[in-house]
Amino acid sequence: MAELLQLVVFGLVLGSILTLGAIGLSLTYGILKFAHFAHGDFMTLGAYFALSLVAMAHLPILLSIPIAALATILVALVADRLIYRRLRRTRPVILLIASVGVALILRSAVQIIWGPNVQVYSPGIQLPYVIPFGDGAIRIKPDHLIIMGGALILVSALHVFLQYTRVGKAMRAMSDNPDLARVTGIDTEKIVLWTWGIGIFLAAVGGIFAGMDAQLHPVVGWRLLLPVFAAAILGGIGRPYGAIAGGMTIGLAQELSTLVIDPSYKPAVSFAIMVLVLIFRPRGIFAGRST
Amino acid sequence: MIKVENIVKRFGGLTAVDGCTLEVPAGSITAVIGPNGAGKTTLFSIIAGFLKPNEGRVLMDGEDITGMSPPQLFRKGLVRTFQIPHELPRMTVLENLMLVPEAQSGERLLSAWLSPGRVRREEREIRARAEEVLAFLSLYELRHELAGRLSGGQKKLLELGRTMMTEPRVVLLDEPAAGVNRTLLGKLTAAIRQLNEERGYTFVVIEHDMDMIAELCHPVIVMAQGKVLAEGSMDEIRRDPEVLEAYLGGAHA
Amino acid sequence: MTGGYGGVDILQGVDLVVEPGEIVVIIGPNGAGKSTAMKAIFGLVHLREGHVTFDGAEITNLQPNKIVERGVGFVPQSDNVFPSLTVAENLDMGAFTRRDDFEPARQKVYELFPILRERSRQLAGQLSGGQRQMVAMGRALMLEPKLLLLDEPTAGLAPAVIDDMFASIREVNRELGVSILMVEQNAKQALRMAHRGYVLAAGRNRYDDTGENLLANREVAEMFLGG
Amino acid sequence: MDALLSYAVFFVSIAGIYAILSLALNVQWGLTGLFNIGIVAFVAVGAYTSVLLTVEPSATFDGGLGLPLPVGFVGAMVTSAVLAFFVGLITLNLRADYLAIATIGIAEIVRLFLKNEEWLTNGVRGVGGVPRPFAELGQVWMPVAQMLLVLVLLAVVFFLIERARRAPWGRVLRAIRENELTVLASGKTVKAFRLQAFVLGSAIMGLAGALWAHFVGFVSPEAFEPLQTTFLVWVMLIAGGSGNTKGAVLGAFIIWAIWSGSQFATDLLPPEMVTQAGALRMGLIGLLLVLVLLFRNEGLLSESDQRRGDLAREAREERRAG
Repeated sequence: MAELLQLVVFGLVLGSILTLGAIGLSLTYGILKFAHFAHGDFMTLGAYFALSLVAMAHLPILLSIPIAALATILVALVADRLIYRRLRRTRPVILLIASVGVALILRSAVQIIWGPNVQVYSPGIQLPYVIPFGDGAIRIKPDHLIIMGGALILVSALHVFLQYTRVGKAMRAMSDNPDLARVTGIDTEKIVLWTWGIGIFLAAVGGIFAGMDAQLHPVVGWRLLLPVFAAAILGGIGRPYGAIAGGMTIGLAQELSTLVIDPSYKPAVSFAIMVLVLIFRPRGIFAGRST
Repeated sequence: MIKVENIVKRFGGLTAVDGCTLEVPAGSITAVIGPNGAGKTTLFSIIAGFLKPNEGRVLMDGEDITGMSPPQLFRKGLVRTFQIPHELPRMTVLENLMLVPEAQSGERLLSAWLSPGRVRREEREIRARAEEVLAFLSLYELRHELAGRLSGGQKKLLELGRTMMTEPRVVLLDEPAAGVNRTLLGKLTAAIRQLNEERGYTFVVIEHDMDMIAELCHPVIVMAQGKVLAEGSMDEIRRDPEVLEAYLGGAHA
Repeated sequence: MTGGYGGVDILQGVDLVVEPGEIVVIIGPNGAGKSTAMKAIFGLVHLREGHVTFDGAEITNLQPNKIVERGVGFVPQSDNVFPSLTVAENLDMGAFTRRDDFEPARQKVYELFPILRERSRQLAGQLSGGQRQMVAMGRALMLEPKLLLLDEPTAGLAPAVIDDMFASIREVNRELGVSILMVEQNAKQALRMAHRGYVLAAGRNRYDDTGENLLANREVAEMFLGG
Repeated sequence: MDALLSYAVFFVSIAGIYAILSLALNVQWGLTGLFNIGIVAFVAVGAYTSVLLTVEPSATFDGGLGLPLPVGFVGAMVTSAVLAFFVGLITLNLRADYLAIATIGIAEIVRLFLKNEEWLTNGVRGVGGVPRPFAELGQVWMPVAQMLLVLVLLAVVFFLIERARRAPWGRVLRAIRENELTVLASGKTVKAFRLQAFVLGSAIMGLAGALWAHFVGFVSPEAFEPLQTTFLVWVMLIAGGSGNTKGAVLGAFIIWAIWSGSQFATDLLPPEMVTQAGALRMGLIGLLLVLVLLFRNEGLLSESDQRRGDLAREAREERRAG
């Protein structure tokens, strides 16, 4: 029983990270109408920006998170200005290929600047809280609490933003129907910038959390891209709320799967779920009602 | 020939076709008219297999063809055109037509690789047929032009040409005359009549050009609000007060 | 106005005038270019020749959001609400460019369409066709436009709802003083309420006259059925 | 043999294998618009299939049947084709981005499989002693013969794809890319054609994998980097001109020249930078991809150029016949 709960904890931690990635992916997909394959590498970039702040500027990690995420947004806006915006009038699939190019450039830059080796935010081992449970015990590291709590705060903040602010509502409107948004007088270019800002902010935080959960390496985000996509698809891509449910489901499924299958195939679980969704509910399990 | 029984099609909350029943006699040129939003194009898409109805059946020669895929129906001799021309813009006019004939051996990879001679012979025949069709439609001079460069009216003719590349039994024409100028229109009408009389194609035509319908079609079926409102010759239809009301939208006022 | 899509001139020299406070209806057989004319005014169809002026200023081929800012609202024929937004949020979107307090505008819309107040927290995607049409019109009214363009506001609605819709349009015109230019299939009802009407056919003006005169004109009626 | 010459032989062999891959992707993306970014999966499956069929039996793992080389090559194509068939069956009627992400997933699963199923693949240790074609010719002539083998296979693949492209088969594929509904209304089963293109392309990728494995003589899961396999091939096809068969080959040779040239350049870096060389080259690939899309998205030889050529030739034939 304790073992199961321990896996649930791990699953929720992973789910938090995936959720942050999947929300951004879903937002950019809904509003810019293309699958942003560089999303994982923006997660990586955010994680490494935070590393510099922690290791070189000796900032505490919690303070580094927002600064690193803002820096990542800047990079994304530059990529948008130089590359994506010029291709927005072409077919979405061209944007997709371009985003693969951006992904490679980012990963290359990360590796050149920070080196190819595995790194950590803080050396030494964090002592976990041990909660006795039944015949065993559940171990939770302080970082795990930060990750889950942080994700919860961000998701709530996003909810407030989307539900109650002018720009948030306009984002949902544009995701519903970009042509109507234009006719209504919404400044669509401005909404695009906001979309990048929010999507990449969440991605960067997700990347930092991934680095806190385990280690940093230049493909940390790329490796997360598949489960992040799976989460977004599961939730019905283009629907940020679905992405939350999708992220948690994939996170839990991946960790719990180790009870029945060889742990080395853990990454395949998200793929298997995604394939099942694509076959049976291509619009997503949590897509809910739509028109 | 074609029997539509009690077809219902809903899109979300909107009922586009609402219990439509009609019959297309073999060898006829049947018109389906009605105000915008009457459900004509939706009905066409259902007959041609592009949409599945929520209720009802479509019969062709007594056989239930509801829910069959467009390629299956094509093989049974039922073809359709689109209201907005669906040409292949970056392919030539000739290629647009040469695509159509079924069971081309060159469409199978193995034959394409192993029996190029046979493929070439077939291609020559198909090309000759396509050129004949283009000559018939007065598009021959444009055969090497990219289809995307044609005028709206010429694209309409190309749509019709597509149906002539097989030996169809029923052709569904969705607004063949819209956007076609007077000269081309005369040609189009003549072409439809000739195909009907000489080759025995049955036509079902959605059209708003009442003169063309009066000249060409019998019977005329009027749809409104997803149902059949009236049926008869164009003269009878014109005299039907209900039909006029439907067009002017006063029926319920 | 002359113009259309992809090089095909659907409009071939159409002239339309809407005076302040008027309801003007465009009717005509299908394919006459009515909707295209409407879209051309709103900058959604590129005009090759001709001009659109509003309050004396040239707005030909301007971006839609610039035209909205000048006080022209547009209600497209279909897909005209944001289905995953609530009714209230749909109305907010109409006021996106407004920085001032638009609560009075919202109250006016609710007075006009009381059902929207009741349903204000419901998702627009769950509304009936008639209610959606009200949301769409309400959204366009949030900017308190001087001119409202309506593209077949009664298309696909049930007969009883159509009557309500026409009543609402008249009220918008009378109570709020908004000029209205609409394309309409239900020619009779629309003409009965309109100050003036235009009949288009094949991308050209065929008749223009007061609504009553057009109603009385046999030729107009017959045009729809040819012959 | 002169070092330069032997490098040239090596260069042509590898570039030739990439050209085969680029042609394969051209069938999928260039002709049909199928977005496969899991090329590495089909290459790896082909490579491993051929290796396991042909290496001598070993004590450490069950693979290794010691069959003749041609059996390995055919086996490689069949396994990759079967894999592609199932992937295609699931994803081909969905949107392009779903196929893209599904192919990434397949690549990931193939990697995990090769790494973990030690009984079959010897795991991360890889499989050595892979039989090399023409080994009996000796150190001097073997590479030349291998190069010729690559070139002959490249020519065969080129010929087959070119013939299929010009045949009605290719016409249906282009038509599907232009407007699926028209093709449906013309009575063609769109999905079957997509599946054929996907399976054919993947089978050729499997063949290229087998060629590569027997050329190098060693396979391991780490040898199949998505970067070098998948993305390099993408850049080759896009730069060369997707949809244009000649462009696919030209792109492969040019990009391979840049890629291997960049190795010379990074070799000149000071030693402390050497570990970063791979990263620099990855950035280069990304940059090339983006630049081509921004400034020459038709590629060096565009599809429309080739179509114009086809039409001119048809017109000549027409004149000769008439």
